[in-house]
Amino acid sequence: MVAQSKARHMESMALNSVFDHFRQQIDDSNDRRERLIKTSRDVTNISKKAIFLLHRIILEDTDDDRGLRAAKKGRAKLAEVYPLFRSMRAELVGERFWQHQRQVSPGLQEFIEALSFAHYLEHNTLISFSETQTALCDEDGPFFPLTVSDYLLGLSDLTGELMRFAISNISRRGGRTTANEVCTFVRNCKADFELFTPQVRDLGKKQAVTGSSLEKIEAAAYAVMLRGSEFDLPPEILEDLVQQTTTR
Amino acid sequence: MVAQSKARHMESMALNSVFDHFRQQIDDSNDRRERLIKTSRDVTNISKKAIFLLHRIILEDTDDDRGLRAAKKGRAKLAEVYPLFRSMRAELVGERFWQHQRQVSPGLQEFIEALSFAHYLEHNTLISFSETQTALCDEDGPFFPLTVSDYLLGLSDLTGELMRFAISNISRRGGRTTANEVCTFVRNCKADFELFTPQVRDLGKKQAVTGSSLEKIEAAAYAVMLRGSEFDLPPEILEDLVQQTTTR
Amino acid sequence: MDAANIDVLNSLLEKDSNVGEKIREQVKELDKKVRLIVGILGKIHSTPLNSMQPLVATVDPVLLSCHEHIAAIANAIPPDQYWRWKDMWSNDIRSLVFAVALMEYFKTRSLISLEKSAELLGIQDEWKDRIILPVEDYLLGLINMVNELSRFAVNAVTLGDFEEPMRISTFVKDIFSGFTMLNLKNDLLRRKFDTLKYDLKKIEEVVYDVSLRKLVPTDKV
Amino acid sequence: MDAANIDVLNSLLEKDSNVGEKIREQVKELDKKVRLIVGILGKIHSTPLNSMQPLVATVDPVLLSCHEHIAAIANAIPPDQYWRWKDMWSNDIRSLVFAVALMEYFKTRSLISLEKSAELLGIQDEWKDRIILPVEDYLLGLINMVNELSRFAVNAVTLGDFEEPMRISTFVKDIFSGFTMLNLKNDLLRRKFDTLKYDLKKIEEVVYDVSLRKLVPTDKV
Amino acid sequence: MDAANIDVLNSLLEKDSNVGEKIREQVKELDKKVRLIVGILGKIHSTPLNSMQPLVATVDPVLLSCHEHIAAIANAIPPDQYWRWKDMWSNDIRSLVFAVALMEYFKTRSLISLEKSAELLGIQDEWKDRIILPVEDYLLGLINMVNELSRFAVNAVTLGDFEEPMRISTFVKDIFSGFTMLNLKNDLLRRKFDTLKYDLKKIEEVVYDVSLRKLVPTDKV
Amino acid sequence: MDAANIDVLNSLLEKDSNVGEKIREQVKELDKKVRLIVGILGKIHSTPLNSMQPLVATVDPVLLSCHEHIAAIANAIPPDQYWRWKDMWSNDIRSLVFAVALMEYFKTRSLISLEKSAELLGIQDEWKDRIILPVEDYLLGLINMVNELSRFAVNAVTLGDFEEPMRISTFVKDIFSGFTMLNLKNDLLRRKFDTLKYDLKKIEEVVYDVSLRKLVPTDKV
Amino acid sequence: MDAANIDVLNSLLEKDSNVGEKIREQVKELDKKVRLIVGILGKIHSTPLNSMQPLVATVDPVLLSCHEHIAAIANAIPPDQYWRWKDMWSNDIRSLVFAVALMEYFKTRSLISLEKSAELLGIQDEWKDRIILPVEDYLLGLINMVNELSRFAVNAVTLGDFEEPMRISTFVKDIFSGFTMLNLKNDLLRRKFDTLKYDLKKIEEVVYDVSLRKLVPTDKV
Amino acid sequence: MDAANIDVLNSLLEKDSNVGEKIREQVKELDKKVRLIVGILGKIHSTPLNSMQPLVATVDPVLLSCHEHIAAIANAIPPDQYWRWKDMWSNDIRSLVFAVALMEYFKTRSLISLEKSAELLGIQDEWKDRIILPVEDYLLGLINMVNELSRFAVNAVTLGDFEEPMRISTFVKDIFSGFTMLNLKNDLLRRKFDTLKYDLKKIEEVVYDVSLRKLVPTDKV
Ligand SMILES: [Mn+2]
Ligand SMILES: [Mn+2]
Repeated sequence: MVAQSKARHMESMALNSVFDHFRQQIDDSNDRRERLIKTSRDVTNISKKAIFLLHRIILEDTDDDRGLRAAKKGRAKLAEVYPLFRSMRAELVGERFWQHQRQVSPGLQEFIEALSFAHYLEHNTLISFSETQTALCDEDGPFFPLTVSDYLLGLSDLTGELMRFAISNISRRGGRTTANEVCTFVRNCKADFELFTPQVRDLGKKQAVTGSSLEKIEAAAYAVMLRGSEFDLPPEILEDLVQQTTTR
Repeated sequence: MVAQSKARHMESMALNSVFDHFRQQIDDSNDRRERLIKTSRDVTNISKKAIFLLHRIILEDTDDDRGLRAAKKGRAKLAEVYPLFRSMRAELVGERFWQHQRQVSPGLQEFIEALSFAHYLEHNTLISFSETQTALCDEDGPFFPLTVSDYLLGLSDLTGELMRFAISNISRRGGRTTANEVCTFVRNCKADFELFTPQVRDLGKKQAVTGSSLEKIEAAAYAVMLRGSEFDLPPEILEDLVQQTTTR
Repeated sequence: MDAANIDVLNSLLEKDSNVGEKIREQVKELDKKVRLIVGILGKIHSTPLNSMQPLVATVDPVLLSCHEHIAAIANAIPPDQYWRWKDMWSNDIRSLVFAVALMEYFKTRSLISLEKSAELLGIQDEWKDRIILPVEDYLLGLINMVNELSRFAVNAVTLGDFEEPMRISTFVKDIFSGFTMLNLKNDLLRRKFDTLKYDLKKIEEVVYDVSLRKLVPTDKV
Repeated sequence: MDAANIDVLNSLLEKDSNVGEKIREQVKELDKKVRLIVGILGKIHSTPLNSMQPLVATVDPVLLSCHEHIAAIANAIPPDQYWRWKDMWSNDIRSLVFAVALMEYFKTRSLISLEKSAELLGIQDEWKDRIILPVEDYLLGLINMVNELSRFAVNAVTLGDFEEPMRISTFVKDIFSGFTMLNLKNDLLRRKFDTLKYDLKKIEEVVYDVSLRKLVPTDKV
Repeated sequence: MDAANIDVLNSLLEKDSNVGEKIREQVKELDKKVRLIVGILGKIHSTPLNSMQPLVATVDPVLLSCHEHIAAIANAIPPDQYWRWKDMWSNDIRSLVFAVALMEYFKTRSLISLEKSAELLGIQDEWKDRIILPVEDYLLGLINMVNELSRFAVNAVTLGDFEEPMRISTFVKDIFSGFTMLNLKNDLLRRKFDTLKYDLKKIEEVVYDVSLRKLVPTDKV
Repeated sequence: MDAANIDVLNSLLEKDSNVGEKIREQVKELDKKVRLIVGILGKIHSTPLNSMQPLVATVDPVLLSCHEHIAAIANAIPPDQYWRWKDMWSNDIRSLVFAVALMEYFKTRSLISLEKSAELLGIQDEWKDRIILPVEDYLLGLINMVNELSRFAVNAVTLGDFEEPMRISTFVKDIFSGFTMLNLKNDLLRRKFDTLKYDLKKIEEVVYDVSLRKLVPTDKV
Repeated sequence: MDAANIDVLNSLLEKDSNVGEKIREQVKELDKKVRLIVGILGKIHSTPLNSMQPLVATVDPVLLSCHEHIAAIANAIPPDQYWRWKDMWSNDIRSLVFAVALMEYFKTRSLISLEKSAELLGIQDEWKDRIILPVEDYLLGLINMVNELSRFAVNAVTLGDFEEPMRISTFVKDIFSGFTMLNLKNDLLRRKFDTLKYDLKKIEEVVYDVSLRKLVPTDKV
Repeated sequence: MDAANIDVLNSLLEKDSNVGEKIREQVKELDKKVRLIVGILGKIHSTPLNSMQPLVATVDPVLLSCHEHIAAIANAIPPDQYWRWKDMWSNDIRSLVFAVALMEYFKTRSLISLEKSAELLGIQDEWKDRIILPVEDYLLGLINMVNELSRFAVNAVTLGDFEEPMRISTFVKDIFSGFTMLNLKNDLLRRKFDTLKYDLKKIEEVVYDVSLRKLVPTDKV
């Protein structure tokens, strides 16, 4: 009986050491999760600041190359994210990316929003998937895989920033042209994204937001069109005339 | 006109420097908020681990001083929180505690839950407000103020852990007594907390959870009472008899 | 819980509830006065510019009478607990900043500073561990003022004043450019800041309408 | 978006959707077989111990036939994407762990290891970048088994077997003590672990009932 | 529970349910008529001012026919129970206040009083323990009217009437300043009151558009 | 809106707001006492039957002291407005019905009537246009009592009292069958009634446990 | 929209609303009767087995009187529209299936079929484009019956009947294993099916209690 | 449950699940095409009126290719079960009604009828026990179209077309007054109808802006 009980005891000990091992595994993965959540929050914060910086610079002057200059400074701010991405890369090797994808997404999407805003200001185009992939690399290769979902959801938020940009810009010189350009651009975004809504979760909800941004831009473009329409002069000349009065 | 425009420009510059100052203030407070959120998450994690540790040790053996030993080890684990509290103290000087209270609470409440669990296991009593305050101090004084709300909400979660403790313990030697003790203790907790529900936000919701924990403990105590009732022997002797069969 | 502990908790809660009660009383009165001030300032839209000073002057005594309530609130708040209680009256504070900023605009055509706002609200420096004027509330008050000025630009024209919209435009542009300096979270301030853009746009439209009508001889108009 | 970009996105999404489709097909079949296995094992509650082996043996071929679906799933998954798709079949995996753990109990009265479970499920080591048996699923499967054993302890007594509850008690106590070693979040595993306590309690009650009835001569019973 | 007790309880429950049933029937009919009235008044937006009186007059008989339903509701309500049942038809009451207030505006360009509204709705003084016109519903009806008038100001201009917006502006400004002097506690009322501001702003913009283009003699503004 | 009009409206709004204020004050105090009563009655679960009378007796003075608040509420309510304000304290009323019904059970093992409940709550007949005890609140109070008794049946056994569950079972079955004969239209009441079923089932299981083990003489079941 | 068009649309809308109205009336009556039936069957828990037949027989006339309402519903439904309206009374149908299945159990200790259920509910074959008994509702009714039987097993023992639980156990095990062989897609059905497991477990525990105490001859278990 | 019984039940359950599967497949394809159509029609906002016909024409082949899916759905539905499955694709149907109504507007400036909509969607009369175009879906489709037209009125002006808003205004006013004459019981429909009011207001404001500035000949307004 004693022998049996001892055997039991041994068994029980062995089992405990197995569970001890499980504990380590579970703790490791939880700790990693925590670290990634924190880093992702940092990425979000830097990206948000970059977006504000872009708005700031683009409104500062009206030179033709202001987009280029804004993008340059925006990218410099965004560069602060790279050390964070590098630290995430170490945590996301192999199957771990997909294990922790939900922790990575929020920061990554905000980064893509900022990056695509800078890209738009410089090039007046939508950053492509492969350009975004390239931005998520350093000399050692990609930080982690880029999913279509993160790419599209990040871009979807871009339309909100473009709406802000178009409206604040509208009463400046050339604002009318900008508004019309942004209007067309956002309209195309909405149409293009629509094709992907069945496959990309949450994109549908974001499309509704894009829709209302679009309507705001349309209303602004409408108002600009209207206000010049009473006079038989081309809009540029009208703008010059107004400029004259207001700078007196 | 040029002079006027220059004056305008100056004014506009001065205004920008004021807003620059605002930006710094806002950024500072946001950054501080972020750091506190992260630290609070860390506090939560350590506290949760301490709670599991307490459950683990208390179930390991049945010696009379097991509560004391569990509490000791639990407190050792909880000591890992102190450096974090110290780092928070620097961020929460003066009016800043109340500015960031919402970021502090989650971790603090989990800490109080763990601390009060250790306290209960050692003393079979509820940790008092001033004992909790004392635990939130080091040689340099308190880390930050303790609110009644954090104290009570932390304790409210304790009842859930006590329920787990009572149920897992019930089939062990002396489990019946423990169950009855915990039952009375939690019943009193629920009654005492009830007095504070009008003043402490969210306590009402937590009381409902405490109520259901209480019913679970009551059901367990009932089952223990019932199962010995068919035999004309005192429960301790019945327990011994069962022990005999099962260790054969 | 032993009786001693219950007593400790009860006395702490009691203290808090007394603080809350005292503040609530003052806020109730403050509320009424703020509503009165906002009501008076609502009349700017139908007041010609030359009657603006007398109108604005009627606000002064009411504003002054707010000081006692703010002082009473400051007295009620325990040291360092400003942030704990501020939600009870921050709407009033924002409306008062709106009022003093608007009045300052009509007096000097310039932007009131945070310090001067605090002073006009009767918030004293030595209370700074109990009551302050936080940047957020100051900024929200300014946004309210801009909202009102965009409406005022429209009504000024109706009343035949074609110069005021120009001044408002210059003034608001500066404020707007100040706001672009800030990094905001997705919070109330951000949402309100977004409305500034529309006010700016509206004001620019008025300026446009007015200046073209002065310059362009058109048979259509 | 230019056409090239749309093509890139579409081809990526297409690939994903194909992976999903292939997995779904296999899961549908796997599902049926798992339900069949669980159905067979449901009969243990009315099966006397000496007929248990033949009953349990009827599970073997069905279990074996699950391997092909698991293999097909593994083949469908791109490298490193295990965690992306696992929710589609993890319920089945947990049920299969439940099954092999229960069968192992009846064969050897001992706890199946994670490695052996993976092996019996036909999960091969060389697939480890596409399909694995994660600790969580293994543990959830064990909890299911304990749930079932607590019910079985009751029914064993009804069928006149008074020894089985003792064995189950020893077995489950060890598992429970293993689980107490873990630090859990407030997630599914934690919630399920909480149910273990009740199973343990139920089993202890049976042990108590049975052992006292053997020992205590009472006229009441 | 003895049978007598149950009978008492049941008869109490039954009585309430009968009251509800009777009111529901009347409200259903009242609802239809209210919708008809609102439909007729919707035509003001395309009706030139000189045809307004005949249009508005067609509402009168329908309004009159609402009286019987209101009387029937009053009869159905047990003494003292007005507040128990009022939610069933208060939307209709607000719409009727909207209607009589709008009609009064078109007849006299002045604001209808609470008493006169109650009278036109056929609510009799002696029913006051069963049916009344509460302040809240009166005020909510007025707010609805202002919402409609802001739309009407726009359409009047389209129809070539440039003077109506001026009158509306004066009328609405007066109502708005009245509202600012009320101590509104009620949540819904306060929220709806906030919409008045937008209406007022819209009307001011119409007046601006018209006066900027000198479409009315300056002294009318 | 002329000044007279505004005064009328404001005085109406003010009156309501004063009523609300007065009631709120009383309800706050009533609330505390109700909480105290419920707290005392919570102790039944750890009180042996022979100490029940003294425990229950300590409720009496607190209950009595509730009368003044209920009277004050009745005084605050304008005639005919009971239903307007009742939601402010109906939870308290239900808890008081719960209390008197539970106390009546411990005193007489019988069900308290609606009239007696109203009387014990100090609700006077002549107030009937300002305060009453509605059937719904009475019934909801009873349901609360049954919820508590089902828990009590369990705890009585733990305290070694095997006969109380039999009495509770008889009592609750009677109430349950009474409820099935009522025509419940009210949604809340119907939903709460559904919880009775669970209570009944729980009590039946206690009776089962006790009688199975022959812990009570068979004729008591 | 021309008048003709509006008439067409209105007549279509009107037709639907009439159908709804007619069904609602019948369902209201049906509801009452179903509640009566469920109420009668609730008495099984305190009825000794030898009085069960008379009790169950009192349901028959009420059940029969349900046929007219079901027939009236069938008449009210336009061809092909069963699925459009069924949610209005499917709860009643499930309760009726519950009733006939329970009665069948007491009469024959066997499971009622779908066809016989439909027949006893008075659903006629030739109505199949307007009213049918769908599989889902039949199965949900059965699950309700099992819920009730698990409670009945407990109460039977209390009433001193130790053999009924054995019969119930056999009966429910059979139903349970039948359900495991169904391919349930339907969400509600699958969720309800999970409750069966708890009932089965409860019944097994009753059987355990009884057999542990040797209250029935061993061969009956 | 005997095996035969289970087979019957399973085959019934299976049949339903197959129907669902078949419909799902078709709906998936239909969905893609509907999305494509809506995408194309989204371009109207940046298309000058003279290029509208060619744009709209590109929808035709896609619309035509929807017919096969609708036919396949009709074939998949068992007789009498339209209302059981319709929720799976009714969103698509509403979008298609939206599309054909919008296209009809651009072709003829008139309102499409229910019959013509059904015809253009390829819904055949002889399927009426399996697939129809219900009034609700037709009306909801029209409401979608009005939502789009109010946005289009704005964008037309931006593109320099000042006459289109007039046409839209007339068209939408007509639809709106038609809707007010319908007896809408359906909740969704009534809620959506309320959005029409906003659209109408928006269109009226565009017409106002254009006519105020004399951008169209007065007789067009
Ligand atoms: Mn953004
Ligand atoms: Mn916890």
